[in-house]
Amino acid sequence: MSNFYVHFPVISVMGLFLAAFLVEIFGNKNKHVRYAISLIACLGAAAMTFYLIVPVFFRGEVISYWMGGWKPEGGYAFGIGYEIDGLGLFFGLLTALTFLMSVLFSRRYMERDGHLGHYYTLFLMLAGSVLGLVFTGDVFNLFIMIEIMTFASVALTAFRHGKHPEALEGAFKYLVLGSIGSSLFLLGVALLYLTTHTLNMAQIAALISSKGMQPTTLLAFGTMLAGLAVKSFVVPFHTPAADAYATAPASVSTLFSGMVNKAGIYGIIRLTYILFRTMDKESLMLLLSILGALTMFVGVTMALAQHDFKRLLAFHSISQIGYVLMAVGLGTNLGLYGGLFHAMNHTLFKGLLFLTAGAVYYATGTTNLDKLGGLAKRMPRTTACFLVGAFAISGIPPFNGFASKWIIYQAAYEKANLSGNFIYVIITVTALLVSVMTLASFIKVTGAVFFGQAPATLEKTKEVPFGMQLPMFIMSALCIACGLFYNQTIVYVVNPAVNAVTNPAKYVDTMMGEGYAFANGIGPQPTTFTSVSIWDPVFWLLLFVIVTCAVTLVAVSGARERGPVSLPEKTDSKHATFFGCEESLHSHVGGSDLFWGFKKDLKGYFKVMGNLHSGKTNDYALWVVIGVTLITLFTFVFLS
Amino acid sequence: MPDILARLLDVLVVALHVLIFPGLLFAAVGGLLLAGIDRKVLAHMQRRIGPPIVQPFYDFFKLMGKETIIPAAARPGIYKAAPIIGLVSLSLMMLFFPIFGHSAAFGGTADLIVILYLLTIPAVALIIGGSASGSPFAGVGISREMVVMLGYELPLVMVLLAVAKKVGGSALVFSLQGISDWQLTNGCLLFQWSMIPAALAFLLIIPAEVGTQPFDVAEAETEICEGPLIEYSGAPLAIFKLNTAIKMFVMTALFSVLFLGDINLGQYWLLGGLVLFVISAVLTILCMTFIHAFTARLKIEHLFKFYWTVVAGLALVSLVLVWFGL
Amino acid sequence: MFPFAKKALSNLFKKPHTVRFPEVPVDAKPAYRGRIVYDPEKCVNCGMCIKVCSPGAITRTVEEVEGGEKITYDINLTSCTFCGTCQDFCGTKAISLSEDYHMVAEDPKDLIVTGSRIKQKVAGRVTLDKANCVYCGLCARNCPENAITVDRATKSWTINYDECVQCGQCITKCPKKALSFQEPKAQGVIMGGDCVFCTLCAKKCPVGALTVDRAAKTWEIDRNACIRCGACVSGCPKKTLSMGDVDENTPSRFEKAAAPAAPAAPAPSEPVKAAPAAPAAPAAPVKAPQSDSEPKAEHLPAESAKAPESVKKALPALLSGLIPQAKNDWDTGVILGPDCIYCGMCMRKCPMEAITVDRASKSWTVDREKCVWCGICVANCPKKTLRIGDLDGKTAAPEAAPVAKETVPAAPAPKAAAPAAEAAAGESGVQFGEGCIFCGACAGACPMGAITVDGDWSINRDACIQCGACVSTCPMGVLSMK
Amino acid sequence: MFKKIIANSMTKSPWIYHVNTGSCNGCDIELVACLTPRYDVERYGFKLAGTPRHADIVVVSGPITSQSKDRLLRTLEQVPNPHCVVTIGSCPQSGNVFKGSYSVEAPLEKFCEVDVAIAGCTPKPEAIIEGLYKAAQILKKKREAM
Amino acid sequence: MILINYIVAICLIALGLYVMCAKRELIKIVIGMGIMDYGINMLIVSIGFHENGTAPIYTLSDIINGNLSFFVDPIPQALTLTSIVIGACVDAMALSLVIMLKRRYKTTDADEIRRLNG
Repeated sequence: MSNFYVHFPVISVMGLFLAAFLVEIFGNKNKHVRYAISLIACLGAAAMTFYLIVPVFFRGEVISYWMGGWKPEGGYAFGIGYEIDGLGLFFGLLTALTFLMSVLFSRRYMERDGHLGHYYTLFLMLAGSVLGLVFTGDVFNLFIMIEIMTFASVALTAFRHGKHPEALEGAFKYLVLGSIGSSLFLLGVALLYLTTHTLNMAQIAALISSKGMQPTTLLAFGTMLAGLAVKSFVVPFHTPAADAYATAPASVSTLFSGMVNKAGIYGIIRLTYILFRTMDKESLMLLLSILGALTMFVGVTMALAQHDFKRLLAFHSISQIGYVLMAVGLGTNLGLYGGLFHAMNHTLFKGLLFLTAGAVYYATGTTNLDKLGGLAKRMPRTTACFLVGAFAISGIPPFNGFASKWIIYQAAYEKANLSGNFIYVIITVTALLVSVMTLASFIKVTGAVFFGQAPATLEKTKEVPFGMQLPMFIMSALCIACGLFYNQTIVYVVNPAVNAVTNPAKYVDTMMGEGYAFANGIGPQPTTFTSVSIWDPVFWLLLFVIVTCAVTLVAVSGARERGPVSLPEKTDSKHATFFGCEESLHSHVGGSDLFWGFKKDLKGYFKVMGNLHSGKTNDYALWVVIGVTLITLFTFVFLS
Repeated sequence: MPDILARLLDVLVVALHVLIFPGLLFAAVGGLLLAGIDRKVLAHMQRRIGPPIVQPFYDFFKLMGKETIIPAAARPGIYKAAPIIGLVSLSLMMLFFPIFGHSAAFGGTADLIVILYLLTIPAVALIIGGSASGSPFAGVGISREMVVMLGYELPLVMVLLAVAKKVGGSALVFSLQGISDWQLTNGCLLFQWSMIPAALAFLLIIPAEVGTQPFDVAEAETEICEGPLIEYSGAPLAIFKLNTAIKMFVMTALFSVLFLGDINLGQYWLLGGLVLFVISAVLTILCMTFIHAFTARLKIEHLFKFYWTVVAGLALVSLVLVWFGL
Repeated sequence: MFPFAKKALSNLFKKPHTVRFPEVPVDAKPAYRGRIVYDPEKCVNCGMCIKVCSPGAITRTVEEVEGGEKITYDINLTSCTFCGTCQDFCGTKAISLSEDYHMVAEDPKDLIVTGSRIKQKVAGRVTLDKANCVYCGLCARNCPENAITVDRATKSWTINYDECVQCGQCITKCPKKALSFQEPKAQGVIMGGDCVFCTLCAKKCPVGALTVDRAAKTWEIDRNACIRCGACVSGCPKKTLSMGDVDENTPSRFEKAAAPAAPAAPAPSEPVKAAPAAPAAPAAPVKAPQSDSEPKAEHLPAESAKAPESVKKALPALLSGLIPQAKNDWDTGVILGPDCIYCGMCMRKCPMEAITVDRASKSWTVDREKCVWCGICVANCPKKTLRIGDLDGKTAAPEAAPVAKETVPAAPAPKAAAPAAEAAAGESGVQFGEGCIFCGACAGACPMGAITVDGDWSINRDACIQCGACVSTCPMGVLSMK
Repeated sequence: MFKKIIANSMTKSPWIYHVNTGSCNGCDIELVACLTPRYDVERYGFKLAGTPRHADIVVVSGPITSQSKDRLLRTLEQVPNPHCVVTIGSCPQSGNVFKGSYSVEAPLEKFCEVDVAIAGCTPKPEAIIEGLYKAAQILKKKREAM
Repeated sequence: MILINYIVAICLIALGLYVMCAKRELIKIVIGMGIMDYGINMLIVSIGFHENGTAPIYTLSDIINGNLSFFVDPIPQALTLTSIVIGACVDAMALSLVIMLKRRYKTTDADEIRRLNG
């Protein structure tokens, strides 16, 4: 059996769902049983997904799988098909990595909660649904996976409602807005079915290509795009994300930012590049880029105003999704490279950051920036991991965030140059500025949580157990590795995905038979990754050389001649912090007090944004309705 | 075997670049001298004699000889590593500058953006080191440093984009070598009238980047006891001071490369280039000193407003002009 | 902003303002108050500088060396305010402030300006020759210690030797050369002449230097044994002993040969006339010197010590006529009035145990031999019936007893009525009112021990003699007599 | 070589940290006067530092009031070695006119070693410059002894 | 007939959205979600509808005889069924959340359930 791996996608998805039920049945009593089931399911699914790298990435195959062997008959696909191309597997890998890390983290992180059987059930359902979402080749199946995903996400968000009643609120908002999004997607599916009479994505792509865009198709595109935008929390729809991410357990927040977010992005890419192939339209590029730029700006400025660790991270998630959307929306190869690479990096560093937030919560019981401080001495490993994540998300070389952001800037400016549209220049400037603001915001977290003086309540804080450190270490290592060897990462991981996106013909042909795509007017347009690189790894090697040399220089000059180093043996006034007043009057500069001048100058803006994020479900629903209407109208007016 | 030898030679040459010529040593000496010139000229503008030009060297060596006290609230590792991270990124930055006809040690297609990011690292190092020391003054200092960074980053990005557009035309040039080459044939960018606002904006950015007078809110020693540096002493402090000096050098070098360009000097490239570079660097630093001499420290909110209105406005004017082909 | 910019640019081409100080020495401006210079040779050790120095930067140490005292002045520049007051006040210009401002030292001891000289010992104390004094007051004005007080109006000159530093300024400044150093006189007890030979002084003397013979009416002091403690002076009931300067002329023996009553009259009045410096006198008498010259400004004790000698000769004849001779030798004594209740308080208080009171027989007797008419019994008599007066033959002795006895029957009468009164409207005698704090003072005062205070106040009416001692003792005024 | 350079640099760039322990501000003004263009101690590398951690010379003025004593001692401990303590004016040496007050703790020698004492009330800027210069030489000696 | 179906479906969707935006009562918001779902379900069913179509059920003889009449598209019906089930699940979930919210917040007024804001 040479191609036994064609069953892997289905097995991994079904295995996760099956494990979900098994946990519910057998795992409610014994914690070892339920964790074993969960871990085995996750490991198995992840292993199978990772195995697919070999055929899909290395050999360039597209795997198709028909449920029950219902192959297309007479050019019409009746059955439900699974199809894994480079794009699907790319997001599948991110998903697998995320839930693997999260399940490792959950073991110790969730140990203090009750009802863990339900937790792992929902967890596995969420993992399975996202994996199914990216592997499926059927548009209605996609909808169902979205619904399961929403369902599981909402339940997981509200999981800690006992300790945090706000979790219920966040879950409810998420549910209401999410259901609007999925309903819209369903509406789009229905309309699509009306014109094409099929649900298979490959066939839909081919038929739309051959029939051209009709008004119904356009409407379907608009609603589906809006629905997926709601799912990926693009700006007018971002409000539930902040609430849900902030209130869910950190392991679940990791899942949200690592795969639930990405599922929406995956949907948008699939929709625009393959299903409708509308990315050649300048207006759509503008729409997506502007949406992306808006998302990243609003996200980062809102993050600056936050004083809860996880809520701040949630807004950063939104902001980084803006980067991805903006880059993907540029419609250029470089943009795709940047966007997909950044999506991957975002999964890594934002997952890492949420894990550190979880570790901080585990150790201290709070995520309020004003109550935290001075954890660096007490949780050194968590601090190190957090710093890696913070530097990565801020785009500091040599971490991975820098590489992807740099490609995005280049893509944006190149796009501006090519199109001659000044809006892209503004977008580029925004992107660069947002990067600095991200840095600023993480400096705030660094200063407020890990450095500074520890409040008296946190004196006895201890480092989290190794079971929680391990996923953080893995994520940190990946962050650094992807930054140092970003060239290889792009070539071996991102490039196949980009090739898949830009080569829909292969996707269609694999599913519907050779020549089907060409017959319907989808030509092959494969691309390769070219001329992006400026640095090769030798350069980074050099950096290490310099670091070593600099350190050596300092050490050599200091061996005898340099002044002595006085380490604090114990607390005495020589090593005490210098301040001009009494100890009782001394205060730690809290998270809310940072960026005072910035906030003062932009207080009008922050006031408006604060009022817009009112927390009322009705307001948020209104935002969604307005956003959806605008997107639909825009597509209808400008794409026809 | 010869392959390995050649590789080894490459590494040696690179190490030479990194440590001696455009890298660490050159930048350190140049930066400290520039800082000395700055202090001397400033003193004369205030009608006093001022320190000797080599004063920053004395300061550096003295600090190296002092005891290093690591405060109890700090993590020794981060506390000691922070200045070195800044130093490394700064000396790395020097490798990108094509200095007096000597082509850049590392050229690339988009090194401007790399420089943009590398420029933030010393500030980040300062912030990390400062917040590691756990002082409330440092907390205020890093908050201000961050706002200053937010302030100047927007105009800086716009200036760089304008330069790239001006030089590249339809094909963007984000490489310093390319900008330098363009100026060889087309004359200095400073004399392109559409670039004058950008040059002005850049000149106003330098003091904030280096942290001198009207924009030294982050390290206001009379107000918040040197902000992030408050707990630093001895060798780490010396390296931070060195970082400031090198940053001065890097910023002036960047200005010279971006706006003052290069002149084809034929066979006298080495000497003539050196003279040109020194003249342009000193001129740039004089502008900075001049601003320093007659201004008082701004408040942080005024500073931010200034950068996002006046300086960003200047840069935007230039960007728009360039965009419309002027 | 632009004017500043212009200034900055133009400054660049101007010469710096800077004073190149360490290379080019800079002198202080004239009249700069810098390092203090002290010339010990000019110094007269008057201490004026120490007195005027507000931060107390100047200290003086005096060492005994051969041939005099080594006087060292330390002017601590690290404590100095450089106000220059010492310079201004120094009469001899021994201290002056230079224009040297280089007062920098690694060791703060380098910043102490020191100077010393050896001063020859001066014998004696400043003494005034009153004959020459014109009371100009120059000495007082020049005294660094303000030890001299001169009042021109009353022509008084006093000196406080505690303050005097023997600087000699007054002597050099005196225009009439009336001042000089003189050896002081020794101190001792001086008898005033009002002695009644009660022997209290002898009893009080801790060293037994006094001898009093009541019989022979002699008082004698052993000056060698006397330690000048003053116990006798404070114990003298007649306040006739005092401390003062003594020399070999001062008598150490006193006899009753002189009329004892005589000094009483002239002694207080004479100094007032002779020495108008009365206001200064109370403070001065103990140590005031006795000058050899005429003590025009002398003090009361000195005068009174002198007085007996003159009176001794002049007054006996006069007085012998005035005082009738009693059958014993005594012409003065305690006289009992009619109100005696024989409480015995006088007996208990009498220092000489001269009085005997017998309640049972209602007799009051005084031994005139023992009585010194000190008056203590008079002061303590609750009925105020005793007095001190001249004795004539009748009042001389226990003859008073019958009078007292006569009064006795008066007492039983109310005493007999007491039970009835107690039953009806409260007993007569001591009445207990509101406000008692039960301090127990009345119990202590009662000569009969009739009152008991023990959380409650009770009186034994049978024992009470209604003397009223408790009433006068009561601090709260709650007791009354009825 | 480094050792020599560092030791020489000690005299060339002493940074001053100024502590006012209840001074009348006379000495403080004169110290600031040293930094003005007229005296310009920056010629010799003197510079006012903002925190004791950067300081080489701690300049104390004022009579060490009991309120400021603990703060002064804490500050002095935080100065990295080698460092010098210089007193300006009479107050920290003796308490001057405040001597004997219930709230004055002078002299400073009770609490720490004083390297250079500058007398005067207040000293002339020239005297302060002399004193600081002397302190810089002591700094070098201390560094060589390290 | 079909047109009316579409109009009603669109009206239901619009009504559902309106209820979600305008009504502050949480239960009503959940009802709005339901109404929107029903509108979409109606649309899907209408898509598959053909006038005079029969049910897509054939016996073997029908196929052999070629007696294949015009039938209604069965797939939208299957979709509708699935969608209804999912909608019911979501509504149940939402209602359970409302119950918990009522228990913890003591209100079901959306204006007062806004602890997460800004």
